[in-house]
Amino acid sequence: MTNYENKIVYDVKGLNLWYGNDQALKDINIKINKNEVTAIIGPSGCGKSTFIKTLNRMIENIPGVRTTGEIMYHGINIFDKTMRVEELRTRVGMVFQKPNPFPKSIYENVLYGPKIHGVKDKQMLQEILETSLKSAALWDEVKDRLHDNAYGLSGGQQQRLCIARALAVQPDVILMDEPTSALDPIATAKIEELIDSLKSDYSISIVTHSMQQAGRISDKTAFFLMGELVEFGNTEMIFSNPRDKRTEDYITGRFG
Amino acid sequence: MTNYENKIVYDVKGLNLWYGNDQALKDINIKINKNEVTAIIGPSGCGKSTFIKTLNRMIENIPGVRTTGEIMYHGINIFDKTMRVEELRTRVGMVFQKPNPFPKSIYENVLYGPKIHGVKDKQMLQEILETSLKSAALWDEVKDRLHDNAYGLSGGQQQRLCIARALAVQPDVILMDEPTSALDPIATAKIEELIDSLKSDYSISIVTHSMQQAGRISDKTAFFLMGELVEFGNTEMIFSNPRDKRTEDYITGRFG
Amino acid sequence: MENKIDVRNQIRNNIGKRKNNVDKIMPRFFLIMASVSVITTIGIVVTLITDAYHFFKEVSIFDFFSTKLSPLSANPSFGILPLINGTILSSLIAMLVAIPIGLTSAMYLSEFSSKRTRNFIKPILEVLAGIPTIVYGFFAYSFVTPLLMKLIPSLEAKNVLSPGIVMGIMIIPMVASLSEDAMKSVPNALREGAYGLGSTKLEVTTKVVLPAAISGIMASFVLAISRAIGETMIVAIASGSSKNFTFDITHSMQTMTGYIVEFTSGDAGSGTTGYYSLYAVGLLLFIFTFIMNIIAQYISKKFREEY
Amino acid sequence: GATKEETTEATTVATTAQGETQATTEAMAKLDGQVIVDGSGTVYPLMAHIAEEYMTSVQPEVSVQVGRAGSSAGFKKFIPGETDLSDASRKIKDEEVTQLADKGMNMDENVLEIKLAYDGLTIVINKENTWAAEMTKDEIINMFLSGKYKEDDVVLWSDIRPEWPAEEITFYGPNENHGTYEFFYETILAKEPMVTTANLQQEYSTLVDLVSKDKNAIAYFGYGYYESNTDKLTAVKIDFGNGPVAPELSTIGSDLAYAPFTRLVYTYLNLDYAKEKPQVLDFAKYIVSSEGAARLASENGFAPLPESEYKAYQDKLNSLK
Amino acid sequence: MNNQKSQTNNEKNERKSVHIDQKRIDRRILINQISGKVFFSSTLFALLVLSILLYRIFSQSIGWLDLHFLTSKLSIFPEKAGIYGVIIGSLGLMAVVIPVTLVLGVSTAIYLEEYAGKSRVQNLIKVNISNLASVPSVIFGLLGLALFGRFFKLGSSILAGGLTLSLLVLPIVVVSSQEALKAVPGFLREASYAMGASKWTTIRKVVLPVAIPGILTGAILSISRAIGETAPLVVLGIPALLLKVPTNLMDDFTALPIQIYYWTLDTVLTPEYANLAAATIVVLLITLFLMNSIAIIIRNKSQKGF
Amino acid sequence: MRATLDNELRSIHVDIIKMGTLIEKTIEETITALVQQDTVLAKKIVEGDDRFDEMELEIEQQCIYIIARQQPLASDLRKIFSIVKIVTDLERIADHCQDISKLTLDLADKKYVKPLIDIPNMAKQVKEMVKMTIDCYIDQDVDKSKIVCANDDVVDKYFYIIMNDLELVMKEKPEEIKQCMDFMMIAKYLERMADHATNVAEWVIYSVEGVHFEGND
Amino acid sequence: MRATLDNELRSIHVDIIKMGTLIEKTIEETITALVQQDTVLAKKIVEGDDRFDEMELEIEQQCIYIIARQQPLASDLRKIFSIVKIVTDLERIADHCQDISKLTLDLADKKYVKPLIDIPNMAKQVKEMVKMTIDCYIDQDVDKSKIVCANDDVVDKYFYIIMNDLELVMKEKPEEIKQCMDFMMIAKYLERMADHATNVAEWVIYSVEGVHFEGND
Ligand SMILES: Nc1ncnc2c1ncn2[C@@H]1O[C@H](COP(=O)(O)OP(=O)(O)OP(=O)(O)O)[C@@H](O)[C@H]1O
Ligand SMILES: Nc1ncnc2c1ncn2[C@@H]1O[C@H](COP(=O)(O)OP(=O)(O)OP(=O)(O)O)[C@@H](O)[C@H]1O
Ligand SMILES: [Mg+2]
Ligand SMILES: [Mg+2]
Ligand SMILES: O=P([O-])([O-])[O-]
Repeated sequence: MTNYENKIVYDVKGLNLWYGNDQALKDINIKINKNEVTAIIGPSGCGKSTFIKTLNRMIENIPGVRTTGEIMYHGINIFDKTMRVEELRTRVGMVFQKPNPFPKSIYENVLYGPKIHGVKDKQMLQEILETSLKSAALWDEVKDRLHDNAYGLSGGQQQRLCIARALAVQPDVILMDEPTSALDPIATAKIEELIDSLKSDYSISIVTHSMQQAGRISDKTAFFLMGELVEFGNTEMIFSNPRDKRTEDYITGRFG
Repeated sequence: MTNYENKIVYDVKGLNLWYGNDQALKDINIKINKNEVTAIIGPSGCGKSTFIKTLNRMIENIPGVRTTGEIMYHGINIFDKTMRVEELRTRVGMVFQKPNPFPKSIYENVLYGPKIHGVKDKQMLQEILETSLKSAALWDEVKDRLHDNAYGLSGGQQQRLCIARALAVQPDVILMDEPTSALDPIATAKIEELIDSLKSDYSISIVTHSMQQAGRISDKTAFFLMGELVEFGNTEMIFSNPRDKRTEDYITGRFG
Repeated sequence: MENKIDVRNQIRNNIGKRKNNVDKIMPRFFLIMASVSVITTIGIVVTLITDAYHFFKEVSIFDFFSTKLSPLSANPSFGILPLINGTILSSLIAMLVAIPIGLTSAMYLSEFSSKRTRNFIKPILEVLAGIPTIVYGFFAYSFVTPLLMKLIPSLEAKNVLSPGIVMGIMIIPMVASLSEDAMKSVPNALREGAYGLGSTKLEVTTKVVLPAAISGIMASFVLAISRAIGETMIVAIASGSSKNFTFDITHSMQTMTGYIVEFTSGDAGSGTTGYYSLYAVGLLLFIFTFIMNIIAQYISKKFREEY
Repeated sequence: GATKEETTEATTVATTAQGETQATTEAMAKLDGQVIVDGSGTVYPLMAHIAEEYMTSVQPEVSVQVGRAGSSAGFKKFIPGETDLSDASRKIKDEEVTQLADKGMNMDENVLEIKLAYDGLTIVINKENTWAAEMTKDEIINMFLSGKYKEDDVVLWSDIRPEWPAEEITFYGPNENHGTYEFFYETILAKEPMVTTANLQQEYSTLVDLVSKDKNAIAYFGYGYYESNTDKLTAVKIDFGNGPVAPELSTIGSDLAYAPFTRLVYTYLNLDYAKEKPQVLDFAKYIVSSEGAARLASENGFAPLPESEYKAYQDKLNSLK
Repeated sequence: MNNQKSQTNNEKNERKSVHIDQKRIDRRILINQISGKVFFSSTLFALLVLSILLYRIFSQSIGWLDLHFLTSKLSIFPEKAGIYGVIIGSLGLMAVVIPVTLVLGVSTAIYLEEYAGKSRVQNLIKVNISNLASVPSVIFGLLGLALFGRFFKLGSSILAGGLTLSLLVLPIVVVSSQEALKAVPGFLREASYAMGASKWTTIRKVVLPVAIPGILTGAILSISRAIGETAPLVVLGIPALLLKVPTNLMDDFTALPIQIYYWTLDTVLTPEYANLAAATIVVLLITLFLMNSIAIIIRNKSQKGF
Repeated sequence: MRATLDNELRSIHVDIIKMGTLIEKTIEETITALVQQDTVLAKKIVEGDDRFDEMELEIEQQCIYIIARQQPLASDLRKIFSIVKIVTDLERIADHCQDISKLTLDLADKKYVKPLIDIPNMAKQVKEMVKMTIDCYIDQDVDKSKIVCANDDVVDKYFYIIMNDLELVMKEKPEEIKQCMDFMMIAKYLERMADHATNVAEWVIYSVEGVHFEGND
Repeated sequence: MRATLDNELRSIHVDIIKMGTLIEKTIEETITALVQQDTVLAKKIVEGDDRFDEMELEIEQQCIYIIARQQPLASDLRKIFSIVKIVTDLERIADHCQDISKLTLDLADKKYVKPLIDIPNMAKQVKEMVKMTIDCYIDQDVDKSKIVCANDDVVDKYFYIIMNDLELVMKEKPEEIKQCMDFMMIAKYLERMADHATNVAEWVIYSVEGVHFEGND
């Protein structure tokens, strides 16, 4: 935690990952910066989800996964014995492909994290609720029906609720795995704007199938191919003038 | 049937459609031409699927649907008593959002249509099989495993198989409802190319959520909004210089 | 931002302090609970085998699989074939009733009926499925048999036909419901695909839905057979206890389950060969249904089509 | 069997009788606990009736539960001590006595045989059967004997008397589970094998049904089952040599006209339990009291024993404590 | 229309295509209509049987099913007889079955769905349960007789009967609870883990609340199965006449289905018993109907569109 | 909706306006330098031209990035496309200022054959046009743009007047031919600047209306 | 993969080459008309300029359509962007041919003060440059493009020589001042054409390499 104030949030060094005998990530080296949106793109099965799930060790829920290498999170290797997954995951929020609110009220959804982690003070909870929903640009739409079931919300609102839920435990980083692929274009646009506005407070890593989306919202883009990190750099450069032929081919849709 | 040789395949005149009491299509007037790809775009719930399903009366499978107006198909109103849906649907093929091959062999899938229509001649079946699969640009990939289950194919191959299945009964028109929304970008590209190559023989109407896709593959684009046909014209024009403010707003992502 | 740091720290402190004892205890508790079912099976097998062992000490397998069954006569004989015969015949009749009606009902409900009709009929089927077998037994004995006797004068008051039919009726909801579930779980996309090619409803049903749901349907048949084999009260009440080896379904016959009930509620004092025969028959019945179950599972696995 | 009026009558009798009971038996302590009775299905209606009277009128807190597993089955529970009383429609067999002895229980010392009543083994035929309403004892025995008329035991009525229809007789009867079977087989048929075509059933209801629906049926069972179904069945009058005798309460008895087909029904009391559990003893006393079997036998299709026999049991039981 | 069509046909045939045969289409449509009617009538058959059954039983029970019948003890005299003790017996059984099956069943289901991986032992439990579900109820009766009746010397008490029935319906509860747990989408679990929740917290706070309606539905249905079970109780040796109303779990008892059975058998001695049996059946059916309704209501109320 | 795109478009918009304003100022200065033979100013202008090149590059790059990242369509796309075109014209205008200023430096040590009247007037006209064009762009004003296009004729007229003037001067004062040649070029540059301004105006029309204005070229 | 995009790109590519070739031919003709004082040819050139405007518009429109419909990225996008820029330069080159031909018409009735040597040479050089540029574009040849950029200096040198020549002529023959002024403009136009050719070459470099070539401007 020594270099907490540093710009680098994640420093991934020589990360390899196997599912059983199949290697899904090969010697990944990447640095993820504070207050930046890092897009992760690549063809299906290239390891995008695997990579992002490794960052908060959600990957451990899959049996037979083995890793080597280091993922330094604020200077501490997340694979260290001293690092507890529960703690890591409160620091590193995650938003999934399909909006996955709990079938509870909006209120309960947002406060799930704080509650399971022992926040009991009513007023504090109320504050968390409000700030989280406001940060997720959802407050105005739901403030009059906080106790309605979350499934009454539209897909886009649900996804923003999931973001609010992740924000409620005040993470440093938010990981998103194709957060808009189940949404219509309008809801997608809203989420993209939200991501843009969140980056002043959080580091965001987002997996996306849509290069257009990566282009629109990210500062940095990482291109994965068959488990390798082929190119990583400023999004404008990756999209207008990638250095690697494979990136170029993928970007221009001439892949495969 | 007077203007059968005409370029116009479908001439929709004043079509209204209600689900129970909710009007889903309002006074739609549109002409669909031979050998053209007509894209149907619009925000979620605007009636795209409803419209396309009306063209082969698949909409009738939903209870409580009521229509007024005419859909002239080669000069015959498809709502006429004399028009039997089984026949209409043989002439107007349909491809769906998610690839939906039957859980049978590739062979059985393609020949399902011809077989229910009483084609028994082995050699003819073989020919239909081959031409359909070739037209669907799938022959080379599957010719050595025609009797394997269709579910062994990848998503994109499955979708092309569904196209081959539709082609096997030699329709005039192929309706597609978001045929690539379940596919990855590479498979999508393949299908788009296929659509492009099919238009020399068929009229194709395609619903798509992706304006980019509409842009890439269509000759004409129809923009629906809340059950209305707001604008219909050449794709280039719609995308670079739409006439209607609402189209413009939708196209530029400033809708709603 | 004040508050932000506050929450952050509070949450992180709380995590740091927490011990995960409950998380360690719960799985063990659940494992112990789960093992009860295994113990039950072991209990069944041990119960059946130990007593069946006594039986087979007295009676050779050869005699066991013979047609003469008179367990209590002065010269008892324990040929089980009459029971197997009765079991198979009654199950067969049940299946002849249940499969066609159940399957066609399933096809109707899943593919042909309107939603309203389905919502009306499906619960009724569920009610039918929930009626205790003793009620069916009563029904078979007090209504179906007299009715059948009018149609078939030679029918005996206790016979296999009537309970067979009633068992079939009892199983209809099971076949219909399971098959309907299997058919309903065939994705709509497949139906749409077939309709889109100009198929009629019947073609969609028979050419697409049925083949796609065949594993579920077959499994429902096998489970139904298994249920018929294990069914007790209907046959106990309505098929009598004649131990003759005959194929005449108008006659009274005894099934394996009927035998068990007769013996436990009858002469099942412990210790005699007759008493032990009960367990031998029980064991056989257990094996029968076990095999059926294995078959059902095999079918569902083997024919499972992924969509 | 009781039609509605009869039962009501019986109930009133029972209630009026209550006063007498209390008069004769000196005011006794309230008892509770269980009495477990199992055994003969033939005896069941009688025993159940006695038990119900006992529980409603004498000791409401005592729970007498009456099973009906069958005579042999009853003994198989009685011998290991699972039951207090075991009803039987036949006398205990030597093997069973031996088995009891193995458990350290000897007749009279540890087990008391109580004769409850007489039952007339009744031969019944279908109502439509007009020809066979009267038969001789030998005719009946012969027709049931295996191989007597036909190798394959397909016996025709005309085999018995040529003027009777040439239709196959269908034989029914309770199965080996029942004391009734044993009595018929061992005593009447003298252990000669029965026709193999006989359809032996566990349930009497089945038999009644079968016979009532089958014109050519003939069956044997206890008088009670006939008495409840006189509308469905015809009881064969049997000529034991002195002209046909119908089974009736007035002809059933060890020295009455129907005597050859008359048998005793019993209940066996575990004396050890009777000593340990006052309610068992008390119930046993009630059985043999004037309110018990003596009064209720006839209501259930049995003929009561002479008063003196019951009295002997009363004395015996009273002497226990 | 027809010559217009042949025009189309010609055009198509040039493209070497599927010939649309008018007669064939007509025939297909006709066959389709006929089979629809046939399938419908076969569905009606089930309804018909049900209505006959209900009509028979209800009409037979008329005049017998009254307050007296529900509040009186058993008797061998039809007009005196009531099923108060029988109902209590059945309730007593439920008092055993409900807690035992719920605890065992839900725990087992949680273990299998949430904790068990793919090891052999766990697979064994899974296979075992599905097999157990198809074991005939008489066999459970034999087990209950040997285990609870004889080994634990519970005789034919409510406890013995209840435990036997519990084991009998356990697989159903397990399977239906498993289904309910399975129906909890994986993404909810993921969501919870991603918030830093531990496994048990996730199960308790997310999985169970979602699964409970499904679990309850399954439990109610299996309990109603237990209420109607006869064979295992017959095997356990339930007395045919028991006037005393059971007061604790160690008492002997009779239950609704058993009473129906005995009365059915005894119609030979007392024809009115058939009416008593019918009246008892009505009571049993109404009970079951209510329970099923509750289950359906729970199920419908809880349908969540994930 | 589309906040990032709007932001980025706005940012380019501002850049264009900045560039336009700077060019206006440069034209002003160019005239001043020319008229007052202010070599310092002229030199500054010549040296400052790199800024416009950079600005052009920068704006073009931004446009490419926007297209790559935001996939603009319809009016957005037309706007960006117009900007891509406009920026070239603006850069050319700036270029011509540099060209004029280079000539100013060449002429620095010479006395002008006669006081400059028409050229500064023409220059003023051109400056007006450029300014109007920028306004058109800022307001996306189609009507004004059409006026700008018409104004081009005025500049052309000036050009011919100046040419004739110069021809006369050269004939009269052969020794001043060199100087006149420079003024000719200056006039030509001014004329080109007006052309470019017209182009800009045309692109504004295209951007707004989606069709090309059939004005004069 | 991306067959439609490739087809459409190819179609634009062909259009550009057509346009380029036509321009080469037009330059050739412009020189011929000028040298041989062929008014018919000159007139044809002046009138034919509309074709280039149309071509430019057409290509631009196609580029917009491609961007709108195909969302090109990376090299595709750079290619289209370059084309958008290149087409402007080509059109300007054609414009200047028209300008020169107009002057040719003006000069038609006059005898040239002296035989044209440098101007045709310069023109030839410009034509070469344009031709080379088109080749560069066709081959997407970076190295050749750099040579083109360097060649611009040669043309500039011609320009200064011609200017000096003309100055002398004007001084000697004041009556021919008008004619010389026209030749000056012609030279200027040729010089601008070379500049435009250089621009095209620079855009080819950008298209291929993604970075702007720091040549001379
Ligand atoms: N649970 C698993 N077990 C084994 N292999 C897996 C598992 N999950 C993923 N893989 C394999 O690891 C590789 C990377 O998968 P991953 O899901 O990370 O790809 P992805 O880039 O997210 O693809 P998509 O875009 O389709 O989501 C793939 O080859 C996949 O087959
Ligand atoms: N089965 C139905 N019953 C009632 N209303 C329906 C039904 N299907 C669709 N609608 C309504 O009709 C309108 C049009 O629906 P439709 O599915 O055609 O939209 P769409 O444009 O295809 O949307 P999407 O892009 O989400 O597929 C919507 O408002 C929808 O709610
Ligand atoms: Mg993924
Ligand atoms: Mg749709
Ligand atoms: O039931 P039984 O009296 O015949 O033993």
